[in-house]
Amino acid sequence: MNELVITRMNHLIDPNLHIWGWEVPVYLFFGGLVAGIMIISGYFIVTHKYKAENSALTFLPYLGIILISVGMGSLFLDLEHKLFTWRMYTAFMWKSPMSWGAWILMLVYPILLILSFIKISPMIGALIPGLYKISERINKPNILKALGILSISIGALLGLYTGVLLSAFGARPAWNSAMLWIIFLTSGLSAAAALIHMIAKNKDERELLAKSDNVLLIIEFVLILLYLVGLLTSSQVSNDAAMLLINGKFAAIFWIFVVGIGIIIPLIIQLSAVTHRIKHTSVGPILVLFGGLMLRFIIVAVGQYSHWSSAVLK
Amino acid sequence: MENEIKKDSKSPKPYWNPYLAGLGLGLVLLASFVIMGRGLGASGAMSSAVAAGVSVVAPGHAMSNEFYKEYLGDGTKNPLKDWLVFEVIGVFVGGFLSGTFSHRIKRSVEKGPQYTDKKRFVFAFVGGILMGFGAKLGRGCTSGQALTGGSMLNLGSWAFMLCVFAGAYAFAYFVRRQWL
Amino acid sequence: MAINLPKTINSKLAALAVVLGVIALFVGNPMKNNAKVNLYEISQKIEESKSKVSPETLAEWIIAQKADFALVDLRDEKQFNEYHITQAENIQLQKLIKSNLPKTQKIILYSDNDGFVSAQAWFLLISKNYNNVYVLDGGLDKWKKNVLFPSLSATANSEEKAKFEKMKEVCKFFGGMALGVDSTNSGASVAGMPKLTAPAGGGAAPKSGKPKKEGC
Amino acid sequence: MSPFYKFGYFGDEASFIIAFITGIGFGFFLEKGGFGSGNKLAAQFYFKDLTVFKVMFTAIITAMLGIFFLGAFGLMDISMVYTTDTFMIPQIVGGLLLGLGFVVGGYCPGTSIVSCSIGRIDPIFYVIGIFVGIFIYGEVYPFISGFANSTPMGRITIPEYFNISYGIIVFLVVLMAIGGFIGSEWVEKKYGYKKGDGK
Repeated sequence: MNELVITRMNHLIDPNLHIWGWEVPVYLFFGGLVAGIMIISGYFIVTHKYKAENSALTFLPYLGIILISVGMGSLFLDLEHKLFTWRMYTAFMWKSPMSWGAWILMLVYPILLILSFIKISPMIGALIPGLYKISERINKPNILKALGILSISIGALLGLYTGVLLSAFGARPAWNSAMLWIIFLTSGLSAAAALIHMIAKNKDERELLAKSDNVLLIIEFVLILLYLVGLLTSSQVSNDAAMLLINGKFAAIFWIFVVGIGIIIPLIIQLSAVTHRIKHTSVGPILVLFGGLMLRFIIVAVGQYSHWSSAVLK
Repeated sequence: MENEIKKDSKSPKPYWNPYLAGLGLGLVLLASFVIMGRGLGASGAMSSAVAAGVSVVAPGHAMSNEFYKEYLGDGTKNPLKDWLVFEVIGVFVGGFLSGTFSHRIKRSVEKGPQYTDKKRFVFAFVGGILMGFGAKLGRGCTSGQALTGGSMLNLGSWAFMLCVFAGAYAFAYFVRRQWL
Repeated sequence: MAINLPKTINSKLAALAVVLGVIALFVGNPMKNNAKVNLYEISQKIEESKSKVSPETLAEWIIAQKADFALVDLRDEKQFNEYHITQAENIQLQKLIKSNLPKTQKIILYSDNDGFVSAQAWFLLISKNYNNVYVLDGGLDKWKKNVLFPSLSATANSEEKAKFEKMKEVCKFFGGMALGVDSTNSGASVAGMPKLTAPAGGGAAPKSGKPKKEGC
Repeated sequence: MSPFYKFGYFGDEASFIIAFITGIGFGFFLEKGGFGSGNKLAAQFYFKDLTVFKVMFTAIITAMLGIFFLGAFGLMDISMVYTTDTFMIPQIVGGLLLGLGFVVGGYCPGTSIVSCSIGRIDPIFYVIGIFVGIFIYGEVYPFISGFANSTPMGRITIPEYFNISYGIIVFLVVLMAIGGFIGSEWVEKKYGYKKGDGK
């Protein structure tokens, strides 16, 4: 990170503060979403819920592979030196979250692939009969348990890392908060829960995830408040960064699209849905997903707008 | 028990007593006056959207037109970052929430029984054009002029409101087949 | 129940509205004399000098019986009773913001001279959202010099002469008197103001109190 | 002292958040009142269902009494509340056009948004129509700006114009509205949908 800070973040050298466009937030969103999917799938395995008809283990691993690929693709678009991506893998620097990320992502693909073998959907099974054999081998209690725990932990790492990646930028006061990684993790989880809530056919699964999504949304909301409070009680530059979200350039979009449309309104809708006052619809989950995406966009934008020297902003 | 609720939830709940709905609406309007010092609106947001659209396609043309310029300002601010635009987003959300809890969310077309959907769409489109043009000439729509200006006892708003009702009643006969 | 309940609510609401309406009847005017000033707009108006009316123009308007403006004399009562321009009403500066001058009309302000007082009054009215407020250019002094007692300088060209001839008629209307050539200092050469008499030709009578309303 | 925004209690960004919340309230009550239904709105003009009139005038007198008394108690500076300037003739013409558009299209701009939000399809065409209408207006504005800005009267209210006390006008409007409500109940009983009409 140091080299980035010194060479790029110096406003005298690079006065353009907006370096990251849409690519990075999209990557962060899909990364978080897949992390959430992995954690939930792992939870389904560990608690033996996978035995019942569900989508968490039949459909989602495939979707996860697609989503993480989309995320990686957009990240790839953002890379300055696309041809040298492989160099990330030649060295492991334990201090660099980016190096972590590269290795975590290396583990995500195989795990998702193995998860998809636990339950073979008939359609794919008909195409590749050999898969049933693999499925049989995996479907042993010990292996499954290990797999579930592995999935949860790698998922959690993936979710954390997106936040840690941003927090490591000391020069960006809005990102330089220990709350960021847990916000991103919770947001990823709630987005994944919403996604399953939306597509699940099994009623119990849907209800369970709608309920957990509600809890996650509440936690996310509290975490966001804590994040802002944390920034406010910190140094002056962090204070300025928080004010960007509270009353500054990004306040309206943040409170309306992230908190309002992305958290509170879907929460209201889903709370009414789980208490059977209204039917389950896809509106709540879609709003949650939208809010998650907006959260990344705004955090990335705010971070790049905020600066270690408040004088630069003015 | 659950089945019973679900059965009920399929049929839309009745609309509120109009006077209570009006009271609620009036209180929202009053809150807007107290907090913001301005009333509600809708067509202004649409004008901002049109102005923004025109300025994206033809920036020079938009800035040379007095009407668009009013919404674009000096070009330093995004015209969509406007009070009414956010308010209209809220209207959409509020309508949706109310519709959700009253079980009225349904894909449908509003028209009289003897009318085809296609004809209805054409009429809706034409009506929209008239409405858009009239709203700009009258400096506001039913929410901006009649409701807001009406409660402020604004002279022009009352003249406008009377003309809206006059116009609608006068022409209602000619489009009766659309509705009845 | 679903039918009965709303009905009682309706009549209660109606009763409440009527009660509040009746109270409103006695409260009268809730407007307070606070104002928000759009400095930019005002500076623009000043820059465009859209805020002055020359005495000649005003004279023409009065003669033509244009009633679309209110003329306000800002001097004190004594001075007003001595002389004031026809149609003018007397509102002193401190009473100005409480007066109910119509916002639909042009308002023309004047006091003794170009005037500090007129400028102050102009600003007060503009701040109260009056849009068409004007100050009589040069105040009553210039009115006196140009309208009541017009004079012609010795070196005047034909155009100025023609103008003078016209002003002669105008000043008669207001009971003034055209001075001959060579009168260089009009204000000093004339002893006093014309007496307050109804202008010749049945011009508009001096108005009092309430401003005129435009027809509905 | 209100209006809060005009006294600088909060900034522009916060005002947008308030706009959003206000909008939610607006949309919510519009929908609750039945303004999301084109049939119900149009029924107004055939004396079948006078909900539009009732809701609108209840809202108007509520807000009107509200600001009147807030102003009277010195809690609010009414002159700081924004209202549009009056341009009499263009507004009359605009009102007539808008009335025509209302009965042809079935909505007004605000209600069309509400109607869209509960899944109706016709208001989508209507909203597109509004955009087109505004676009046409914008394009022809240079040619009609003379007319559009004719008969300017500035910011003027009914009490100011007729030079009658504000309170009297408030009282008269309340009386008129209550009279209108009683009248509309009667009209509905006579011409309105009977029970079992399916409306």
